[in-house]
Amino acid sequence: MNELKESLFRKMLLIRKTEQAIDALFSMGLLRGTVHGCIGQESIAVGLLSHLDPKVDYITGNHRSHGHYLALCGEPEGLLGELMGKRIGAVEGRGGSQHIRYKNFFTNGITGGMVPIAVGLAFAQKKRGHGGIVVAFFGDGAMNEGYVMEAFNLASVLQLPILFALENNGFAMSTDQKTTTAGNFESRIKAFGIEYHFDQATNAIETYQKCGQLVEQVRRKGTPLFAEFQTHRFSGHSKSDPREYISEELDAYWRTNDPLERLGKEIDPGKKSQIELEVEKRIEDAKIRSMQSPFPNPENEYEGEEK
Amino acid sequence: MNELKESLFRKMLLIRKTEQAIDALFSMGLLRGTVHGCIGQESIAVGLLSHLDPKVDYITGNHRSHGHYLALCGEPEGLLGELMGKRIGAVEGRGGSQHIRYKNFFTNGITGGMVPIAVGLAFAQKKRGHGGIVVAFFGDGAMNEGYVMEAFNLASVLQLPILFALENNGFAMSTDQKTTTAGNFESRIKAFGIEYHFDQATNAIETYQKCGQLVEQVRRKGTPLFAEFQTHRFSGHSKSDPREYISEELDAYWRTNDPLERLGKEIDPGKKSQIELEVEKRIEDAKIRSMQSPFPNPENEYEGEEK
Amino acid sequence: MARTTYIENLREGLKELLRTEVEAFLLGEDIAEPYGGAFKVTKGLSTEFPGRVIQTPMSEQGFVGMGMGMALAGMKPVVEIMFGDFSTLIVDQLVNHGAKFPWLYKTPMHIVIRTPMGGYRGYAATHSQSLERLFFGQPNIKVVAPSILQDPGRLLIHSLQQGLPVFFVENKLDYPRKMLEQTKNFQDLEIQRRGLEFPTAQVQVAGFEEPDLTIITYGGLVQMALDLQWKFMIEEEVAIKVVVPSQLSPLALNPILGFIRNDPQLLLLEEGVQPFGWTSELYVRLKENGFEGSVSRVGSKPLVIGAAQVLENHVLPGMDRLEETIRKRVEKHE
Amino acid sequence: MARTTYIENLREGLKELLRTEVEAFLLGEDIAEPYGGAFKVTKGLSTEFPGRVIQTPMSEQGFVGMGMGMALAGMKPVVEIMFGDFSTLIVDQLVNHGAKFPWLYKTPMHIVIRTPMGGYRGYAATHSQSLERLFFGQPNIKVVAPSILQDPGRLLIHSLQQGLPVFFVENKLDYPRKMLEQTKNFQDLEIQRRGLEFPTAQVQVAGFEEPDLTIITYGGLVQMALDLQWKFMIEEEVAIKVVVPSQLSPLALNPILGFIRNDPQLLLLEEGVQPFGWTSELYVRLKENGFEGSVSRVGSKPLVIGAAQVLENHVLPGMDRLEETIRKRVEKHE
Ligand SMILES: Cc1ncc(C[n+]2csc(CCOP(=O)(O)OP(=O)(O)O)c2C)c(N)n1
Ligand SMILES: Cc1ncc(C[n+]2csc(CCOP(=O)(O)OP(=O)(O)O)c2C)c(N)n1
Ligand SMILES: [Mg+2]
Ligand SMILES: [Mg+2]
Repeated sequence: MNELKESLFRKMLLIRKTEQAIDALFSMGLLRGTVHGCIGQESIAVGLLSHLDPKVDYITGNHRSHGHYLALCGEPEGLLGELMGKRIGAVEGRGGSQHIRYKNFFTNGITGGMVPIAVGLAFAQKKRGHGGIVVAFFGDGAMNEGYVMEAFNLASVLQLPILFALENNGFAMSTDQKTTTAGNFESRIKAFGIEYHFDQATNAIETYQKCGQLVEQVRRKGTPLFAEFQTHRFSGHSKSDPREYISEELDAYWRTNDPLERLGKEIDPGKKSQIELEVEKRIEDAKIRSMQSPFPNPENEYEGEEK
Repeated sequence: MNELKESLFRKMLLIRKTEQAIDALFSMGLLRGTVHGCIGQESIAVGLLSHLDPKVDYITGNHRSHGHYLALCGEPEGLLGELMGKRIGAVEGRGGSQHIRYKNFFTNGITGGMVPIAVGLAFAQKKRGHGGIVVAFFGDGAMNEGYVMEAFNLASVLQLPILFALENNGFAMSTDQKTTTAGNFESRIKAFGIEYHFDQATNAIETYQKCGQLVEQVRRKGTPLFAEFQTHRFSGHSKSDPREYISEELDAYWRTNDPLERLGKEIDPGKKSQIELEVEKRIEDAKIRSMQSPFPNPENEYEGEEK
Repeated sequence: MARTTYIENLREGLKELLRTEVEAFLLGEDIAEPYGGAFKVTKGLSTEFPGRVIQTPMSEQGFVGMGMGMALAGMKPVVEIMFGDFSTLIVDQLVNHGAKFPWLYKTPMHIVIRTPMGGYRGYAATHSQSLERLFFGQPNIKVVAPSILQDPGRLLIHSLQQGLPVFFVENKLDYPRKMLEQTKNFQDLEIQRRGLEFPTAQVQVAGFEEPDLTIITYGGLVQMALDLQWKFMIEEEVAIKVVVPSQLSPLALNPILGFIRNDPQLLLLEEGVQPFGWTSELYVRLKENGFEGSVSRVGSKPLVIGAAQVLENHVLPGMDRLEETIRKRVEKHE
Repeated sequence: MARTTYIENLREGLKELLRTEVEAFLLGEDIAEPYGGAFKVTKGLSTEFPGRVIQTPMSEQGFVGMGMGMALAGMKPVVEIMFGDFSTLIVDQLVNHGAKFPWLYKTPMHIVIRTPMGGYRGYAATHSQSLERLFFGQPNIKVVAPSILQDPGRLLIHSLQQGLPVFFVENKLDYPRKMLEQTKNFQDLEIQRRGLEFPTAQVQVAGFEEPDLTIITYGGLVQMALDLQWKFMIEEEVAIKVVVPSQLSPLALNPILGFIRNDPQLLLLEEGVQPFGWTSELYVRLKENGFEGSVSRVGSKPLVIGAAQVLENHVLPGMDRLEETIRKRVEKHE
């Protein structure tokens, strides 16, 4: 159990510290474009993806997928390098923050747009019958996109091995989910005949364990499941968002219930410091390697593309 | 009550006989394009629209809207003329079967596409506060279109005066609804926080009365309602569809439960024959007037359009 | 694929795909038995290939997205959109997803979206358009159009091997038509082709090889062009050459240039709305590449397509208007 | 609307609308306080005009359809699509609904869909495109683009009076820019305008009225064209004329022709992908209308827009490449 805690803590910390490093790089004017940080939501990416194998399973992410990426591959230079537009980046600077691939993990910038894609991936998994499943991550905002609802119906009708993972941080950008979302997610999902699960994602170990059961069930039965994770985003929606729409109370609740903080308290202090040091170092190292990495050569990157 | 029965019967019969006339005209090669007949579903159009005023209320239809049109205006030449591409047609031959307007009633050919439009119309009704409401007709196939689901959410969030009228004939074209539709409509609708009602549309009087209550409630409360009408389409999906996908049992059930036939039995036979005669004559007359009507002049119809 | 009609030829192509590609699937609305598709293209296939024909809910975005996911997993889906007019619903999945993946993720995407475009059948405003324009020029999307001159079946098979999404433009009027080689005029025609997977074809009437005018068109209007060619030959001894590319975008210019470089005058013809159409780009590319003859374009007027035949005729390109145009140009030139 | 910056000017137009049109409403994602829109265009408006700014769920098709319904009821909605790239999601409601209603139902549709297009900010593949092309040539849709030369606020107000859906193309880089008359170079420029509601503007440097080359462009690239104009004037005494239409489709050719008819050579410039773009149609129309000078086009390459600056620069038109092109053409011409 201690080992598990340390392992989860290490992965979550890597995500948070990398996000913080990214924020710092932005402030220094070293990054272009924009990013969507996932500080506060790390336990979901880690808790769920620790049960998957991106060589066998498919995973789709969204605009807020730094955590998913790091939970899967643990290589901050893939992310930092990508944001710097360097060859060391996950897709060699082609995609930036929102358009990333790592093995069978794919992200794109259209909110919810990857959910129908995930259904197609799940169709392939089912037909091939190699035991692989699909996990599709998305946020509460995406729940109101029609094509996402179409995807739920398709997955249910075709009975595909897919776990829909809703990271509900209560907001789509600045929009309070309650002001734009009629009814509730649980009944919407059940209305498509899909089994629904809920996790108040404040306890990383619990989240991890629940996810293990869900993944196992999808793998075993080959049919769709839906998991809603109630979470909180301490990051701004994107860089330079002052988060005016989030109340002090809400932040306070989640500060005391931050899964990373809570998990940290359960780890031997010496071990914890050691992990922190190692993670810091890993990121420092990644930063340097990213800075040293060359820019992609457009002629090469686009070779043969003008068909 | 007798008067009501006769009035409903007359309207329903006008629809059925007009649809039959259209089928005949097609067989004779006198019509181009295609049509989607509504034989079997007449009681819904009549039962619901008898409570509306197309000068005050808005109504949106779909590809299968001949019945809605006739229930509202009672003028078969508007329809026959339209199908013949004549000036006497509802929109002077511009739209044909699927693209019709009569006062505040609008149809278009994209399945479910008018449902978000209806939400916008309902927004206007609410803001203007003149007591008008909106009725949006659509079929079971449309229920799986994402934009239709988005429309449900919007109507509920904004609490708009709209009655969603689902004419569930069990099939989208040849597709058995059960094979493509996960869960059920009732729970889908309730999941958006919208009140749901059901009517097994076999008894025209009951349908009419239920509709009256629903319309009254939307008008009074100004909030959305959903009504599912279980019905049956004796017409082919479109002209020349042999309906191979519909079982003999299903047809048989609905033949004995055909609302028009049933209603006819409750009417004084003499009166019934008289209505039948009048309706036949009305349609004959409409046919002749439509044939005599000139074709539109393209120069006029498109004048000033090439902006 | 020497089946008599266009639709049979196309169906034969689908069958060959399903036979030879174990991971080819067909997706779409009402494509399984007993309906076999609104235009019957997939008739019989769900019985012949159990489990390979997926009849979908009415969720165009959803099932096209699903197709994209299958392709991303390395499968080979062929997705039918019942009417080309509904392509409006799938632009996001094509442009922002399928077309982005091959380069972003460095992975081929083998997927074809096939759909019938076109008017002349009185289906009116939302069932008669030629909307392939939505995908012209979009990076990493290929737009392909078969015709009675270019095996739809063969083109479809090639389309599924491109590694990027192909938008495959069929035509409603073409389905029942005979493939050109099955027609009675065929023996009097001289046909040449350039290009392998998506050939450009040239048709001339034997004995009339010095064209007075050359029509470049594609898809469903090929028939009209050939009718004009025949008519002018018979009635006025005017020689019309007809040139028909099958890859619309990216425009494959060289084969066209090869056929027409020395022709005196061109008529570029498309069914889509004329401004900002396929012929606009073709015109520019011809001029940029030094074509010096006169060039004119004919397409639909930028108007809503009316239901009544007189209205439809007013909007869509028709024999009458074309005859007049051609006559004027040929006279002027003489 | 003499506000200093483009965004202020635009916001002023929205305010005037909300003040003067009782049935004008704004719809879109995150457009209310405290966010005021992803690009802050609607900042403050939900407070100043309570009940008139409708912050929507993430349902682009749904709320654009809702806007169409409002317009059908005679209201005057202005709908924001957060990034122009998401226009892919609303093609059906625009093309198959809004654009069909005015003619089918004989009713004006007063509605504007406004959205920021364009790249150069490192937002990568799905947040950098110029997709106004989707609506070029579509019957009954007007495509309008303001610029630092053409009051976005005023154009917006006119757009809502057209009686047909207007797709209003803003540009991300333009928002913080000063309107041209607020810039220090302004006094040295000679500006002429033709056209009332959607004017075409011509900019020349005083004393350099005989153009060596004329750039025709629109929207966000106007700044680049003006920078080139200034640079060539200062560094090489080369006279560049810049001509900027604001109604992109249907193409309003006459005002353009009026400005450029006797110019020796034209460079047509757009940020969208070049093949099948705005400049393709413009090229053809100029030639069809007898323009005899040489014409060339520059646009984006038909490639996915990469995130890294070097990749983005490779795809989008940039100062360097343009300078080179212009230098070559001006030399050749001398
Ligand atoms: C189709 C589409 N609409 C709008 C956007 C702009 N956008 C990006 S993220 C976002 C909010 C998404 O909210 P949610 O799904 O809850 O995810 P979260 O950001 O909270 O993780 C918006 C509006 C987009 N990228 N795609
Ligand atoms: C977006 C769209 N997809 C497909 C079609 C083709 N189509 C027309 S009606 C129809 C079936 C509609 O079924 P349903 O909604 O149940 O209505 P019904 O025909 O049963 O009255 C289909 C597939 C269409 N018109 N629009
Ligand atoms: Mg959220
Ligand atoms: Mg139905």
